[in-house]
Amino acid sequence: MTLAKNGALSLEELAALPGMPSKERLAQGPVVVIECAQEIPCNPCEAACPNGAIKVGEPITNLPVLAEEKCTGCGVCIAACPGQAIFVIDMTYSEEEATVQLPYEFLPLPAKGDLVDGLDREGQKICTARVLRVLNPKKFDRTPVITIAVPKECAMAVRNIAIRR
Amino acid sequence: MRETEFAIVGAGPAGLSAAIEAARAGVQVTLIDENDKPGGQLFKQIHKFFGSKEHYAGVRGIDIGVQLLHEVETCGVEVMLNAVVWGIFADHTLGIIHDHKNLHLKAKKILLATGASENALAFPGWTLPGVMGAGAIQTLVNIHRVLPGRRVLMVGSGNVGLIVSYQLLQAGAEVVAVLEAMPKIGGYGVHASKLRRHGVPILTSTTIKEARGKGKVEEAITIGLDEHWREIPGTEKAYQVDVICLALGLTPLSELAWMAGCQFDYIPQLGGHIPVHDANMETTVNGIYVAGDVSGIEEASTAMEEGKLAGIAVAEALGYLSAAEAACKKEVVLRRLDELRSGPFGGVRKQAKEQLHQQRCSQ
Amino acid sequence: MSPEPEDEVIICRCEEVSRKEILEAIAEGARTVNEVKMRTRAGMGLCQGKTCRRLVSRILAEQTGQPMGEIAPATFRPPVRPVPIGVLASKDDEGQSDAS
Amino acid sequence: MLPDVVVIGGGIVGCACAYYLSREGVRVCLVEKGTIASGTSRAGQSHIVLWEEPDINLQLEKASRDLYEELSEELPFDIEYRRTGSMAIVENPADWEAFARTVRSLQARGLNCQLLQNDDLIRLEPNLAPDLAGGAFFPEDAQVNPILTTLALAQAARERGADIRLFTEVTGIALSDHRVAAVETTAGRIPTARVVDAAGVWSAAIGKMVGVDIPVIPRRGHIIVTEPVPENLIHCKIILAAGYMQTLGATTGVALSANIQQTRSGNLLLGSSRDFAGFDRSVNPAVIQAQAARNLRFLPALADIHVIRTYAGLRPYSPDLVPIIGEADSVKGFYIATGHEGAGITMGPITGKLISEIITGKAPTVPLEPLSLRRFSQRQEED
Amino acid sequence: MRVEEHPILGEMKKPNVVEIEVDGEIIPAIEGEPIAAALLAAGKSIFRYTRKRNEPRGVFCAIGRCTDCMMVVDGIPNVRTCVTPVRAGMKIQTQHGLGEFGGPLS
Repeated sequence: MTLAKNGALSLEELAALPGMPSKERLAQGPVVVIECAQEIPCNPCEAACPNGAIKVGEPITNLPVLAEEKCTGCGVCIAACPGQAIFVIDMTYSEEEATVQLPYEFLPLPAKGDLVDGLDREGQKICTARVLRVLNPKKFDRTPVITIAVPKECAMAVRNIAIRR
Repeated sequence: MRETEFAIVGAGPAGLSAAIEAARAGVQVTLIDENDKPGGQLFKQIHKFFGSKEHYAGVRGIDIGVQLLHEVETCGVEVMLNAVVWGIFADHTLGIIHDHKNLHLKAKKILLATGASENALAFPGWTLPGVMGAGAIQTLVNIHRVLPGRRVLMVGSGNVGLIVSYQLLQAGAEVVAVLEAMPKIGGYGVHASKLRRHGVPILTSTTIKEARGKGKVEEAITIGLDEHWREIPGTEKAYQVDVICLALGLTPLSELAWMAGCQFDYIPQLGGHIPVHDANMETTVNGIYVAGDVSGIEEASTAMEEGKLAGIAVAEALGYLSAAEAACKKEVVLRRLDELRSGPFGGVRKQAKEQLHQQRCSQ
Repeated sequence: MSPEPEDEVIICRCEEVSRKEILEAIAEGARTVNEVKMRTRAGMGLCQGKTCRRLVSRILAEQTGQPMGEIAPATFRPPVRPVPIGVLASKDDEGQSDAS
Repeated sequence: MLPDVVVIGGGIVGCACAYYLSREGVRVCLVEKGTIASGTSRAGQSHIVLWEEPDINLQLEKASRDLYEELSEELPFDIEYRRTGSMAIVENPADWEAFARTVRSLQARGLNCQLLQNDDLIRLEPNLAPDLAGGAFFPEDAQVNPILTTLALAQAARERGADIRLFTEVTGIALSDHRVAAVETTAGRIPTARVVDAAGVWSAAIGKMVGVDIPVIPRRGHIIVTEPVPENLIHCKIILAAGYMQTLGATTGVALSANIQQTRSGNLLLGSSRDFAGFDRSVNPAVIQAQAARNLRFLPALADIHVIRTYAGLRPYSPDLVPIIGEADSVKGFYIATGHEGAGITMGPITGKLISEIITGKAPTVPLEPLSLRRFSQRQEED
Repeated sequence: MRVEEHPILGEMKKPNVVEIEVDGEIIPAIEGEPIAAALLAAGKSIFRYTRKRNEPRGVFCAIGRCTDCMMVVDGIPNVRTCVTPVRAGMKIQTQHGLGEFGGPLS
């Protein structure tokens, strides 16, 4: 499965992206994962980062490059990305769990403490996730950012949630 | 006969941008739109735009619309709404149906910013109620807030098909699949990924074969295609749906440009027959300009820049900007257009546009 | 509803012209969108060909081997939207009509 | 094989010539710079009416209408011919007496028609404006689809061996000793001894190529087409304001008249305007506005009906409103069939028949002298 | 079906609900919305039957271009319902073929 063929990035495609943090950086604490794989004219992520950790430069079709040492995992870039391609992963959250911050423009919004399904890049349920935080300030402009806790092995796979009815 | 300096047909992103640019320079502008609200397709675009800050990146289309309307109001543009331009006639005269009256407006310069219409695909059952254009769905759901069905099959995976599918999910519908006849997804990967994460299958090398139902769509039959776009017997699949949405690309809505006698060139990368125009957006008919989708199918962000170019060019032609002032303003816009037209998606359009400009210059 | 044979598919939704009728017009020698229109009425309905004109061009291209770019679209006539005669006949209060 | 005759023009007149000639076994080549019926023949209305003065026109119309009866049977596809009758209506009481006199004179010449007082008129057509002075009904008039007729004539000619060449423009005509020798076209030279100039509004330009002065100029006419409407809007499918006749003679400004026709597909064709604007075929919105208003005056029920297209066409105007049919005196083999103005559809078949009779040496159905080109030079001499 | 709540557009503003008559049945509609939107919201999908094949048609383009959604509105046939705003008390009929004129012609 590839992005062009069915809409989901394969692991190989992901590994090749300049917006992917290294294993080492992931092990150190919260950091962004930029799943932006095509040269489209777009750079709000660069402008959004307060630490200069994302660089697009000229031309603006360049893929965003992550300067992982500068990234604090603040997550401001998540809602700023029109493609909803940016996530923040914290592998150091606990012994068993990692956290994933993701954009979620749907109703109803989950509440802190809810148990939801963790979905992968193809919408398959792969784990149960616990909602830790729901951020929806005005500056996110109706792109709420949800933080969930998931089993560590799922952190690089969970990219969406489904509310349980 | 009424008169104005600059008549703009269509108050979408291109028309609004041109109006603002020209009016700020001092031009008397009349902006005409057939809808009861200006903004064109912007008010259906509830997603955040790409681009850079100068292109309103990260801002939702609806909010860009509000912003442009505000600017138009503050810079003294005359806006005629519910006004259908029914024809373009000799001496830059427009026939306009407005307020149940037929009036004639003569303008020194005219900008046609009439946008595009959706392409169709004829298959058995495509006339059944429930088969609709993607733009139709977007209008109904995002503007009128009515869902025409619960289960939708999307035909076409260009950006429109992908975005509308996502917006259908946001409005509470189920999208059973997105079909794409080509072996590759047509639109941006990020749009496709947003859908995939919600479990929507995107089926490449697959097309719609038939719509079935009694009185309205109840079932859609799809079929796989080989590398020569031939149907592969035995690959038919049935989906129970109540809406089949067609997102098969756009064609410039160029009737007025044809009527005005503009020369056209066939450029498939830009959506078909395109009025030949120069870097000022002026067509082969003196004083008639085009901008936005009518001058080649692109995006709202490029449409806004093209509108600005036309606005500047008209202000210059009417003597409101000196050549130097205009050149300076155009340079900024052209640089931004260049940015939008780079990369694997935009580069093709850049080449096509350059081909058109050269043609205009060689005449 | 049973499947329609492919050629019974409607091409012009307004005038209900089928693909078969368009193929017949081409077989009788029609080579332009205008000729197909004159023979079959495809594009002569209320929408004035807004939906079918491209489909007709495509069928012409596929049947005659002409490239799409060489198939001239049908002639475009005002009004671009249907207008009631009473409205078309009305005069602008502010401007003076200059007929006659 | 070389053609016996080259017909220039693929409108109704040219196609009728090709049809009647090929029916007589004459080898015809028809050249057309566009496609069949792409000029005047597609830009008019649908009537075949028999009340145009002077007398020679009435004769042509009568003969042509009879030919239509045959053509509707013998042509390869339906030309939507039907005998609908036509109606002339008079707006003002002041014009009634003069109109009644004209109708009585037509009756005296054997034309089947009847006068209608206001109440008769409204009984027949309840949707007409109630205040009209009256009118007349002509039961033998008919209607046809001009485009389909032209296409069918071309098709029938082709089936009888005619060679029809589209997108072929005539660039010159070669003479040899004051006789036609060949036709030069954008697609090559066609040697022939006979040419028929059926080029309508362009017939004068063709005449010029051989030094023949044909006094035909284009006269513009606008048409408004509505959406299809139910049959009960108007019962008689051709309703013309009696003022139509006066507009024919107008030489300045825009002459307007109401002319309402419903075609077989249900659409209304609303005429008519006449003005001289050279070869400009563009629509004048002010004329459309006035024309719509003029028709609305007679049929107020039109108000809510939608217009779906408008267009302007050029009609080949001859100064005395009589067509020019016959061989030129100064160039042997150069035949003229033009100048029908708004009666091309009505008179197309008889024109084709006459040309075929002239070329094959048969006795003409209608006397030819009043149709000759020579009548214009004679008139000048008389002046 | 109305989209009452929406993650981007928010909650629907309190609409001015009026009544319109559709084939004799009274349905609620929002003043100013296109007739077509009101009918779809009420679950009506067939707007007319065609003249030649008598086939059902509904909304296709929704922006006044294709003319598929035509109905008889207050006695006038061929009204594009997708661009004609609702007014209280409108009488709307499914159009059959060319439709019937409800005015002076009937």
